[in-house]
Amino acid sequence: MPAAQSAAPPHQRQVLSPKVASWLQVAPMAVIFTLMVLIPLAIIFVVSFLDYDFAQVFPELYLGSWVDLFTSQLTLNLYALTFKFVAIVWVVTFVLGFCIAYFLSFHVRSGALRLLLMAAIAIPFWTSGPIRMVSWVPLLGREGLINQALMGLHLTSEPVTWLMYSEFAVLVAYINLLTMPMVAAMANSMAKIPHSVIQAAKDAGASEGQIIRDIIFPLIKPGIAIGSIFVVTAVMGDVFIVKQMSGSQVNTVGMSIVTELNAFMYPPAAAKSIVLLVIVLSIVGLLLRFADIRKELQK
Amino acid sequence: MKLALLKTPDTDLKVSPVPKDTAPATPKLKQATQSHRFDAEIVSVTKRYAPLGAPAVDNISLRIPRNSYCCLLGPSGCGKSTTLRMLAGHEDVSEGAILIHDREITTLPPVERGTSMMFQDYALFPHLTALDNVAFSLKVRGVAQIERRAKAREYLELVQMDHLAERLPNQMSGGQQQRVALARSLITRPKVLLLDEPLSALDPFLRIRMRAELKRIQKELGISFIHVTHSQDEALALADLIVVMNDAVIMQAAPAREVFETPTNAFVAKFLGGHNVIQSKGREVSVRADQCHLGARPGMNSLSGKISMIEYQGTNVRITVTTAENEDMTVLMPALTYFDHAPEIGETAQMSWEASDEHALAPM
Amino acid sequence: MSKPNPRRARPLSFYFLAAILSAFLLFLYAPMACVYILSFQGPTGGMSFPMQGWSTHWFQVLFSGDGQGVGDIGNAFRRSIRLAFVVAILTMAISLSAGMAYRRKFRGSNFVFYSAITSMVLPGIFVGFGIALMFNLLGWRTNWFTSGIGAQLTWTLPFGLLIMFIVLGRFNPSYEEAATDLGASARQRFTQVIVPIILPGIIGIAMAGLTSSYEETARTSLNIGTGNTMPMEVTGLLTAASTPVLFAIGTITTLFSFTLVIVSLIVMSRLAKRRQMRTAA
Amino acid sequence: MTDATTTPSYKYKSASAKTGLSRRALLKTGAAAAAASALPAPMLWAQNIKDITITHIGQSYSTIPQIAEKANEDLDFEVVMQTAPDTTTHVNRLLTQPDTVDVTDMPNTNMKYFLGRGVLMPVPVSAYKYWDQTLSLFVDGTYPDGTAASLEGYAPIKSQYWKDESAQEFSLTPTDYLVGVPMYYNADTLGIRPDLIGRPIDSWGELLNPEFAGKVALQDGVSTGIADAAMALEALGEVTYVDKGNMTKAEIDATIEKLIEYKKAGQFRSFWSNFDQSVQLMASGEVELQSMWSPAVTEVRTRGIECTYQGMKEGYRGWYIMMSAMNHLEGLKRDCAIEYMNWVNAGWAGAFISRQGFYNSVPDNAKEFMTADEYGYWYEGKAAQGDILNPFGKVMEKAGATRDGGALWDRMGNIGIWNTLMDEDRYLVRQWQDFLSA
Repeated sequence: MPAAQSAAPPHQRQVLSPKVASWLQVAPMAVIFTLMVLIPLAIIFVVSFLDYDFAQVFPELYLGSWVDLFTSQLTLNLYALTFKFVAIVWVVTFVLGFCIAYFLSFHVRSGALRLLLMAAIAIPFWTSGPIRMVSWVPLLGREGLINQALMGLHLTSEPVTWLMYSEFAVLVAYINLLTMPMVAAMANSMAKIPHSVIQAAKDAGASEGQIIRDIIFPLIKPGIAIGSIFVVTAVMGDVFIVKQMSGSQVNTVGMSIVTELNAFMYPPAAAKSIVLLVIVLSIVGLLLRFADIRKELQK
Repeated sequence: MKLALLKTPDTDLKVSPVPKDTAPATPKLKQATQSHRFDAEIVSVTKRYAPLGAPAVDNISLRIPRNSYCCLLGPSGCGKSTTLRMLAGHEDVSEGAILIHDREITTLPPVERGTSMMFQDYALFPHLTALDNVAFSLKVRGVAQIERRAKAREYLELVQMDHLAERLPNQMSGGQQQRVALARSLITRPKVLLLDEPLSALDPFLRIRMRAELKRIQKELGISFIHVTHSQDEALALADLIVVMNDAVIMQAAPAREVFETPTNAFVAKFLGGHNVIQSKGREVSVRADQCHLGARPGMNSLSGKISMIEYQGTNVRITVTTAENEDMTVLMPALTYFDHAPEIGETAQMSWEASDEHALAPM
Repeated sequence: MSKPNPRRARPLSFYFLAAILSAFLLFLYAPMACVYILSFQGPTGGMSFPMQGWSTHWFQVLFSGDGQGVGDIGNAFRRSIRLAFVVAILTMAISLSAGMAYRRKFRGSNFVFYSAITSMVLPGIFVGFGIALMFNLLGWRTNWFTSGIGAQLTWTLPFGLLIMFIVLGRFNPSYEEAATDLGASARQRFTQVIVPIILPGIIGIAMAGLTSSYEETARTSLNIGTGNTMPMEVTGLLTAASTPVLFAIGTITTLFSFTLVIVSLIVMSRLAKRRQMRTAA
Repeated sequence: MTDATTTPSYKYKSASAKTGLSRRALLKTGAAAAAASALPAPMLWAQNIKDITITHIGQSYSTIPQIAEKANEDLDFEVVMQTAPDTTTHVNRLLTQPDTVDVTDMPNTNMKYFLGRGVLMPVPVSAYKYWDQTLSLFVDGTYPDGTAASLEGYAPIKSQYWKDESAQEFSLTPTDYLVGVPMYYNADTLGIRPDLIGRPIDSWGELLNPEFAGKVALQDGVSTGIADAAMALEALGEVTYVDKGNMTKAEIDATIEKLIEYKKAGQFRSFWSNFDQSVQLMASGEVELQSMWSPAVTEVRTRGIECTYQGMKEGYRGWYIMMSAMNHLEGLKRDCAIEYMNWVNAGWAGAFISRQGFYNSVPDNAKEFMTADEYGYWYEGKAAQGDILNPFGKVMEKAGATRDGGALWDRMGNIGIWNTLMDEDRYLVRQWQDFLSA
């Protein structure tokens, strides 16, 4: 293992060829993913073509799950809503995340303050999910703080009900949760930009906007890609937030899969999962085309 | 304060011919044209990082005449880089004023100062090619692509980098990156170019080539360069005006020869090297090492000590004499003279010099 | 880096962005603050405002288990912590190793990377169900330290790998080159140069592993064997109980995570300080 | 803890039970018994049984540390309890990891998932001691007055008996093999906030009254949600059903179509999926009426918020939890599992669960462990003489209170629909998603 532990330049004596070293290093992860993800995935794939009833799957070819998936209005509705969530959440977390990361990296001058603010942004991320979810009702509910405030200020006479148990509420919770990974990924990329580069651009007469567009944005592409992967996969794979915040009243792809799994209807859930997986992997593939985060590591 | 007066530059200098396929008219890169007294002037400038802390730069004043190559020389922490950064506008001035071409620019943002800074780490934009790096400042001013690229190519030619115009920074060597950085600084047509230890990252061979190049370009453009360095060789080789700094103040600012021959105080004498600082008749004097001799000579001042080191340097031999007070004195003698006597390490020896070669130093 | 300066005014964008950050922090902490405040709800109070007096009643209930069915919180907590620590350490080691591999090009790198993304995207219940089914087909018995840890790793490792990418992306290879020039062996380069430099990142991975293991239910619940983890117990509890005890649990968990974060921050800054002192010496 | 004061001191193990079991154990563990024949039999039994652990996975109302503690006190083998976080995990666990579980309690509606799976053990009627004392509702599907109970939905009798020992099919008529031992059950209805509504509510139809648009909640989950909705739609006469607890495809289509209309009109505030959510929705004023569980209503009331739980004219929605043993059990362990199931209905645990607001299937046994006042309040619809405490000692109702809906048979005798898992579940789940997406 020691010889395998790090990348060695070619002139260094090597017990293992770099390729073998890489394989050994990645082996534990590969084994776990193969055993715990890919084999179950293969089972899921097979199951999607089988007939089913009452928590049972029969070893008979049944294409109904796939036919329904590719022909029904439901699929369109599910993906329309899911992509709507992904798009809105991505745009908002991107803009918000960029503003915050940019502010922390280039406007906050004290390193200690920057660290403190980063920690402040990261810490709620470590609070238990279910508890964070129940905490929205006292805030956004019919008798929640915001409604009390609105009515106290006589801005409304009736409580505003779309704050909670609505698509709006779902979006609020997503943005609340997923801005932090965007900030972290982008701030990390920004930290790699030497200050002299920004100074040089300023000296050249670039405005703040020009520096952002022409210098910072191209240089933080890998951070944008990683942050986007986090956000897109989290929203597309989520069932928990959408269920809690909509009061189970909206149906996304993930919700639909879970509804079927809760009814022990594995084949249609399997078919939906596979399509979802293919779509997410394609999006990630596109994001990596935009900025290959792995290439950054290879010198 | 002494001011170095330098001859004003000769007439316009034509740049090396531009390849036929770029700009139709051969441009003139000569940049300093208007009449003014000084390219840069620092008036009683003080820099404090903490309101009540010790100043990093303490009430310094300096005038840099037109078209000069000025080196800020000193040990690390002496305030030379801070001074440069204040000139560039990267650091704020706590007290005092800065003028460029006789115009006060103390609080102006970098881009409006008429200065341009070349960074120690070059600070090239890693995602842009050499050409686009150089063209950047034109781009942000909204110059059309064809025009700005043509212009950028001229400047790449000036630094002899036009053949690598399409390379990204990480595909270039350190020396090449530096030339691109230089071109990028120059394309803004600065009145004063600021260089922060520009040669420190280069190997000795490249360093010497590059320093000739810098001098050539400075003369060609007819603007002032202000160059921060801690290497006295570099300063002596390049500078029209050497500014020696220590402990936040200027020790001496004068033409290279004057600094070398008549250092104002012991620090300057020691820092520049090639001088012995001696207590002679109750005062502190400096004597150039090459004006010292080995062995007592009548009519000359002398001191005695032990030879502690002998260095052969080709043309010259450098002999260190350690006095009873444990101070090292240096005698620099032509190799031929040395081999006549060939004294050895450990021998007791006398070092002597003409009283007329003594140069009185100001107390520090 | 520019220093504070009384004369040069902050650009307008500074105030604009500072306002955005403040608004965001308010948005981030408002629901959390509700949890913390409501956990001190009086004994007759409910899960929403207004407060019916202030008390530590719900914490007492949580700790003593008196007067309320609060399930088996104590044991569930111990189980979760044990599992979380093992998973955190494994996540850290496996992600570190895999991250090092990605510093070279190798065949199969895409395979592992997309497996990680797959693992992240697949619905948790499905992964959990698939693992349970596989164990069943193979005749293995589910257990917290086999299927339980395995199932949790499918959740923590993708994050570990992505964080490693971030961490190593920032690592300046010249440090390693310098070490090589100085004659360090591969092992020495790894232990003496790379690990100390990326240590904060590695601790970050362990922290992420710890917390996401502690939180995970979808994959874990079918594969943990006998004995619920904390979130399973809380979910089970919610089918029978509804009291500010839940908020008390929230406050306690937050305190626990805060402590972890702060302790690891202190450890990191100590390490940094020690390194500074060493370099200064 | 109130148990000490409210329950008579009781030692469960009668001498007869002990020897009875030890004799069986001796017969079954032939070789070992022969080898140890020199020792007195009860010693051997006690020795062997000490190492046995029975793992009980179940609902959060029955897998409570206090019950486990008492079971371990009373029984010589060890009982370990685990609360299933949700039905999905529970059923999947039993199906994919049956040998990690020994006994389990779950809603009878789940039983369909176990048909033909060979996972559950047929419990011989002879092995269960309290079958004679069990309510006829479970024994033969009749009320005490001899009339047949409602069969709409998944009535208890529909999965109470296995046809034969092979445990492959259910029987509607009594046989010698139980699918499980009846445990607890209740009649649910609409919980309402009288302070916000201000008029009597007596029909499930009010759930869909536009007057309450945006102020009602349905139960989340396909089969529970549809049952509430069907009660309401039938009450309003908008859809007619042959059996609303087991709809045809056409009935499902009609139901979903109506529900989509109501959803689009903003009738539903939220769907609740657990106790906590139902309480929070009600207590925080999000919802004014919704189908609820009895303890959830009590919980709302203990917050000082008015909440009533009266029966509707269309009847209650009934549900039923039974306890089954797993088929992998053998020998002594099988006996212990049966012994444990007997213990659960011997009274102490029944009383414990009753104090949470549910009925036990052998009320006579539970009665022994409850005070007359408690039993009067929970089972007989009488006004409480003193404060009524929950099993953890917290005051649930003040003296003078009566249970909403009255006595056991006032409530259980008027079931409009049982919780259900329809034959057309597959079709329903598919259509339900269109409803959620609408």
